[in-house]
Amino acid sequence: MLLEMKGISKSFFKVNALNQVQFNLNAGEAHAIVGENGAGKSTLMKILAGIHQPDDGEIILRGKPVTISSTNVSKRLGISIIHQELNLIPHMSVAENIFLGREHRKGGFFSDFGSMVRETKSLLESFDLQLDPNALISSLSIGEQQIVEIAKAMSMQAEILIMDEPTAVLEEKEAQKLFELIHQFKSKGVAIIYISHRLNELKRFCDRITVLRDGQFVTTLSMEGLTEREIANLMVGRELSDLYPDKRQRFGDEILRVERLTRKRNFEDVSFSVRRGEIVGFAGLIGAGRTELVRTIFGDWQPDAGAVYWKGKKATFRSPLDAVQAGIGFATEDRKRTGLFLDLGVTQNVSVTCSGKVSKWSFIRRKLERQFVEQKINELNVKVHKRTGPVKNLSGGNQQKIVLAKWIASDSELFILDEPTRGIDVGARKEIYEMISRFAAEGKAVIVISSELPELLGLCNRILVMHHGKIKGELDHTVANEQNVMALATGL
Amino acid sequence: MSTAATGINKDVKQDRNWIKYVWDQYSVLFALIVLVIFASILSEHFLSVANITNILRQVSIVGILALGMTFVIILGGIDLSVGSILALSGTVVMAAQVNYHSSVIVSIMLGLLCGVLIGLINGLMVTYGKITAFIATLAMMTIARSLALYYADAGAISGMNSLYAKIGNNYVLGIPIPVIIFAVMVFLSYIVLEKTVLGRHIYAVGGNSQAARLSAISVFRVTITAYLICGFTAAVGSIIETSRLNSISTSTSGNMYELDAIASVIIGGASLAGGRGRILGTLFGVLILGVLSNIMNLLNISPYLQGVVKGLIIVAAVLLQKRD
Amino acid sequence: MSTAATGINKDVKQDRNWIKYVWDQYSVLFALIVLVIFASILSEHFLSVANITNILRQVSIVGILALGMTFVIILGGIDLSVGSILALSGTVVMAAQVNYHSSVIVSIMLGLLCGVLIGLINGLMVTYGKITAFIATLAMMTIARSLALYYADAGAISGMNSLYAKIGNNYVLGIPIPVIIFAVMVFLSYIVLEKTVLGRHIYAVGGNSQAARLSAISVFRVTITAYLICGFTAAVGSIIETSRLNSISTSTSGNMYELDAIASVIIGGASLAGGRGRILGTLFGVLILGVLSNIMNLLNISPYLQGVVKGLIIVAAVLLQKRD
Amino acid sequence: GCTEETASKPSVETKVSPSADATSAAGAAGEYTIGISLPSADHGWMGAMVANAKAEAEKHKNVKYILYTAKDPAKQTSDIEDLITKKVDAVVMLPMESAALTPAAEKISKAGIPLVVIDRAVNTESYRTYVGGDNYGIGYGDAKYLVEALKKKKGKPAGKVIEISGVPSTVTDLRSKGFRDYIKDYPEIEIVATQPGDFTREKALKATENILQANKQIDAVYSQDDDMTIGIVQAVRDAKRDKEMFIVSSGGMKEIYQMMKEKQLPEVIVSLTYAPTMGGTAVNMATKILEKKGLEGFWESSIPHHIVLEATPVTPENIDQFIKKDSNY
Ligand SMILES: Nc1ncnc2c1ncn2[C@@H]1O[C@H](COP(=O)(O)OP(=O)(O)OP(=O)(O)O)[C@@H](O)[C@H]1O
Ligand SMILES: Nc1ncnc2c1ncn2[C@@H]1O[C@H](COP(=O)(O)OP(=O)(O)OP(=O)(O)O)[C@@H](O)[C@H]1O
Ligand SMILES: [Mg+2]
Ligand SMILES: [Mg+2]
Repeated sequence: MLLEMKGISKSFFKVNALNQVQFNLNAGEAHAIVGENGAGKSTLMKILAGIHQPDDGEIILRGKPVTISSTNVSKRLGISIIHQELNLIPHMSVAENIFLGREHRKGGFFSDFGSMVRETKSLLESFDLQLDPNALISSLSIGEQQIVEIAKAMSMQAEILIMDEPTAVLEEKEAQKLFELIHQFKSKGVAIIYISHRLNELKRFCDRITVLRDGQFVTTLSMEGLTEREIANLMVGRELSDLYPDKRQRFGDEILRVERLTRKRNFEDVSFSVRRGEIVGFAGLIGAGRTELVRTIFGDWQPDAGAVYWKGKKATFRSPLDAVQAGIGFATEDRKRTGLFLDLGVTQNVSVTCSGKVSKWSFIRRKLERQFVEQKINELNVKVHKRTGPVKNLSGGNQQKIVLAKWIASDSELFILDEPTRGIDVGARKEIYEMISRFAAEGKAVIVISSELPELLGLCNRILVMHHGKIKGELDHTVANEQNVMALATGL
Repeated sequence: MSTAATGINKDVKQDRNWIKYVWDQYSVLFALIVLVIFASILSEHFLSVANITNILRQVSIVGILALGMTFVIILGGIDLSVGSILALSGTVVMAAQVNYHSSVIVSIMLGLLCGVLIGLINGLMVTYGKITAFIATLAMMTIARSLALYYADAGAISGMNSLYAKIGNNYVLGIPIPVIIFAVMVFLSYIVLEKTVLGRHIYAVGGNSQAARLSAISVFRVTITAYLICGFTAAVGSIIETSRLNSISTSTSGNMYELDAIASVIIGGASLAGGRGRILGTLFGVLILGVLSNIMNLLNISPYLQGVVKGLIIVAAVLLQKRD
Repeated sequence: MSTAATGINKDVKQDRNWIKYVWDQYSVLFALIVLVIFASILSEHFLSVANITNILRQVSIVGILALGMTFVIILGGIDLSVGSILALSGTVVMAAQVNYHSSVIVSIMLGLLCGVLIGLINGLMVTYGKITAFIATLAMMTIARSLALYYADAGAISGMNSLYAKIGNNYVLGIPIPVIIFAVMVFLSYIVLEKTVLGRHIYAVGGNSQAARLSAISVFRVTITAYLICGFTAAVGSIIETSRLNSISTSTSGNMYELDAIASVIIGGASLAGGRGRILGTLFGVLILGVLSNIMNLLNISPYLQGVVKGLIIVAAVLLQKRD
Repeated sequence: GCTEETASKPSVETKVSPSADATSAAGAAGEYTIGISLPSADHGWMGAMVANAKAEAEKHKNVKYILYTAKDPAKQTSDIEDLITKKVDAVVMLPMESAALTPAAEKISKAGIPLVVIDRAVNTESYRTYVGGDNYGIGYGDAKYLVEALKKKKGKPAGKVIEISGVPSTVTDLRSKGFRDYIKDYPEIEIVATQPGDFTREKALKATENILQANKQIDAVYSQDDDMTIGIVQAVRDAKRDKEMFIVSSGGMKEIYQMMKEKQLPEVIVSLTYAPTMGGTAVNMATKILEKKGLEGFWESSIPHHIVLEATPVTPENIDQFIKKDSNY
């Protein structure tokens, strides 16, 4: 056994990210780790990478207990990691990024660009990729950047290679290439830890699978004979179907129609419509252009061509302000970056979209505001003790609910929800689904973008599938299933 | 099990937050109180009505500038041009009175207009021109000062209007008029920042301008308004400065005021990253610097060493707030 | 089909990048050339060897400061204290010579040491104390200046050592020594920033400090080193400043140099957000400001209006770079 | 420091102020606190002024002093207020700017504190005593020497002159005015450029460097201050034009005296000066006012309202009188 982690616990400010987790790894094997968002997969890997220190437990590498006190130690022990988030320096070249922190040197101080560029070139060639080693990272697409990350990790000649969702932003073709490489590495005796939410990938090269749930170790199984559905059930800990409320079948008038909307380099020729009471899902791989599409509809960006019709009339939203005044609400995919005011209190976060309602002559009426916000967060069952404390102290699920509460408070008639359940635990997820369903019942319309297919399948009346900026197909919930959605999403 | 855990978490957090809250809100006030106690012990002159009046009058100009600066800093910006705005607005006021024989009211209006205009240009450079606030207002600092210098040949313009001089030098109910103006400005700023929708939006833009935009806030308008307010307060400061001295000296008036104003705001608990800060914090910050400078004078500390003390106090104040 | 689309995109990007690259790299140089052409047309005196020598000598001090500033700004920081470091280092050098009869070499060493030490303290405040660079170096600006003033009673210290005065005033091969020192410093800075691992790490930390940390770069050490370099260059600047007039005036030497240095770096294409900037850009930025000031003097433009032109040029230069 | 008026003989206008007797009720030979408010030293002359004032105050056993320096007029006004708060017995003030400090001067006299104003005037008569130099006389005298030297050099009073002026203030204005008033009778003397050197060496150096580029023939330089003259000399030497022009200067600084003595080039033919020792003089006057003493040689038993120090020409001929080893300026 190459690596053994025993009884690993880790908490962040009393949030139990990991609780007595065990994990082991053999040389030359590919070992998958699965679990829902927030299950603790990345945290476990960060402990291996020396970024976090475990509160409890031991790590045994090649039979000897080790303490991985820093990223440097981790590297020296032959562990290399591809992080879930990109960690590149935008204004530096590919070669420099790959060798960041372990530059080839001349005379002790000087950076040996020549040899780094040469090595990068051969490294990239093994990927069959015509990437210029001198290109700046900022000029690359997200997928290309991810390849740089992969190349960087692979160039470290590690014995243990950790990949935290490496394919999340990759094209199918690039992903295939990655799998080939993984096979090669395996045959050289390199052990691979592979984290992915795309369960279908796992069967292709993983030997064993470890399931985490809510920071707890669930089981480690051999991959053989395991179906995707079984894995999913293990992850969630129950049958998936009971998560979702019943779907309505009767809809009202059309509320939004998009015709041939185009924004160069993001999406083109997108047409669809949404009716009152309807929940429309958008599926697609990351980078398919869904976020760009809805941001354009919302007036945050301007389209190059095409038109948006709101309640039957052509609408030009010059800014989100116009869209909100018309009655559209948009909960963004990244609540920390674009959804919340982390330092401000709950009240301020919720009332930001409806200051007109709680103010008189531009003066905030505190009492009215408090009552109003109180009512909204009670509707959503948000658990907060203190309205004025900064929302950054709330748990992720409650933060997400605050984002939604903000839009409920604005009396929107159409909700655009981009990844509404990202990073949210199963319980909170169910509440959000119920809320979405309630909106629909009230005659409002909902557009849901999600990377989790089961969620779309369980929730939506209709699923539109995007691939490379185009709508590849539309599936009613009665016919949609993982296979046909996935087929459209990958452009097959 | 998990929900139970969350419950406990919340309580613990609650406790910590409470302490943190008190500390956050009052650490500056606390520092001020400590300073005042020390000062009273160290110098018998300190706690006299005359001296306190002095301190208040002395801080009123930079204090008013710091109020406007609070808006801009909460917004996530900075305004290096306030000292120069003060000089240029002051030049406008005095020139109107002396060279164009305007009435006091008209000249004041012109001065305020000048400040607001420069604030507007600052705001436009930052929003429309997408120039970093530091650079945009640095350029404006050079330009505004230069215009004032050019107009007056780098000299002073002295007024003759004794009515105007009263603003800076007279008392109402025993309180110097500059102090009254400062108090009114503190009150107004407090109301605008804490009680109005605009104030909310300034916090929102400073906290997360992306989110603000997507929450239907016109980041453009809010930003411009904040710089405008800052220009306005600088102009109000110039009214006090010029009426107090009944003259404006284009080469020295307002020099380095921007740094004192920024320091006050930061000592008061705001963060240059934006989204955080309070008017009362700024008021305490202003008073801390004012008391500090006064007590160093009273104790006869070498004026050349006073900078060392001031620098150390700024560092100490910021370090105190860092604990979060 | 999909790959084709990406392919097209890439070509477009490639093209755009190429133009962008040329523009990015040369827009400042281009601006400088235009300025020089205009200057030569406007004044017959401009393109003389003597005048060019003049300009180079005049910019050498702020130029050297700007080099250090480039390191700090690329790192994502700022250093407002360089002007004061110059004054304090200069005081140390002159005091060592005049009051302690040190040799030229020893006094220079002491001056450089002083600069490096202050740089170190700046770095420690920013890293260890987690104080925003703006505030930390603002405090240091006050403190260092104050110490110099205190030591010399705000006056000047004048040296008697004619050997020392040679550094600032003599020529080697017809080139003034300050210009040679500046050139050497440009070369060294270029090498350090572009060719060494340390330089690349400064870019990395400025570009994405999180990513830098995950790549096992010691953000702490890199940050400290950058501030240290900046302190060092300020001290080198002080050597030239003091040797040129064989004196240091503690109250005026170095005043506002920080703003000129920052402006040069920004005009040279660096971004205050960090991660971007080049030594050659800074050099061109320095020269633009130098040529500008020279030609305005040659044309006898009112010195009081020169600030307006300078401010406008800064804005224009930054606007030019904004297209990306 | 030297505090007696050896370097400059006082030319005295006697004008007893109406407020003179009302003040200083403290009685003779008691303990006194004198508040001194000066601009922060922005050049050597001011630095010497500060030092001289301090030194003089320290000489008097019964006098304590409080010294404030200010960067801008508002700060100086605040300083004055702090001094009034501290109930000092007398104030010695060098106003940064005449107009701006006038209200402050009035406040002092309203508080019943005798005020001695140094160097720059205030626009009110409600001070106790003014001690200043003859700035107009400096400009006038410099012009006189300039004309004579041009006559000697070129045979007639003609030539191109540049002027490096100080920080805009009454001092600068008076020096410029005196200079121009004298040379306006000589139409062939032309001022080809004038630039502010702000009383600092660095600024003067830079300004001169640029002027030298733009003007191929310069016969003389009028420098309003010796500190700036050091920068000017440097620039002229750099341009290798040190035989081409001479300098008439003002201020009286030992480095310039040294140059004169050694007859270095470019030639500084004169420095008209009233010494910064007036800081000491002013403190001494304040003390005498408090002690109710008069000036020796005066029949009147109180200090005059207005004392203007003559501008003394220091030239290579009389230089030995002025060079003093222990002088700090
Ligand atoms: N630095 C941190 N500070 C506070 N909490 C953290 C931190 N890092 C992780 N957590 C919390 O720890 C838990 C586990 O997070 P982790 O990133 O390991 O999940 P994951 O299984 O990788 O999820 P995903 O599939 O979304 O990547 C989450 O509740 C998360 O909010
Ligand atoms: N030009 C870009 N620069 C940086 N990041 C980008 C860029 N374009 C897209 N991204 C990022 O790539 C990711 C996917 O892009 P996009 O939003 O277009 O896909 P999507 O179909 O909405 O996918 P999802 O919503 O599932 O992430 C997002 O996190 C987005 O922020
Ligand atoms: Mg993860
Ligand atoms: Mg998206």
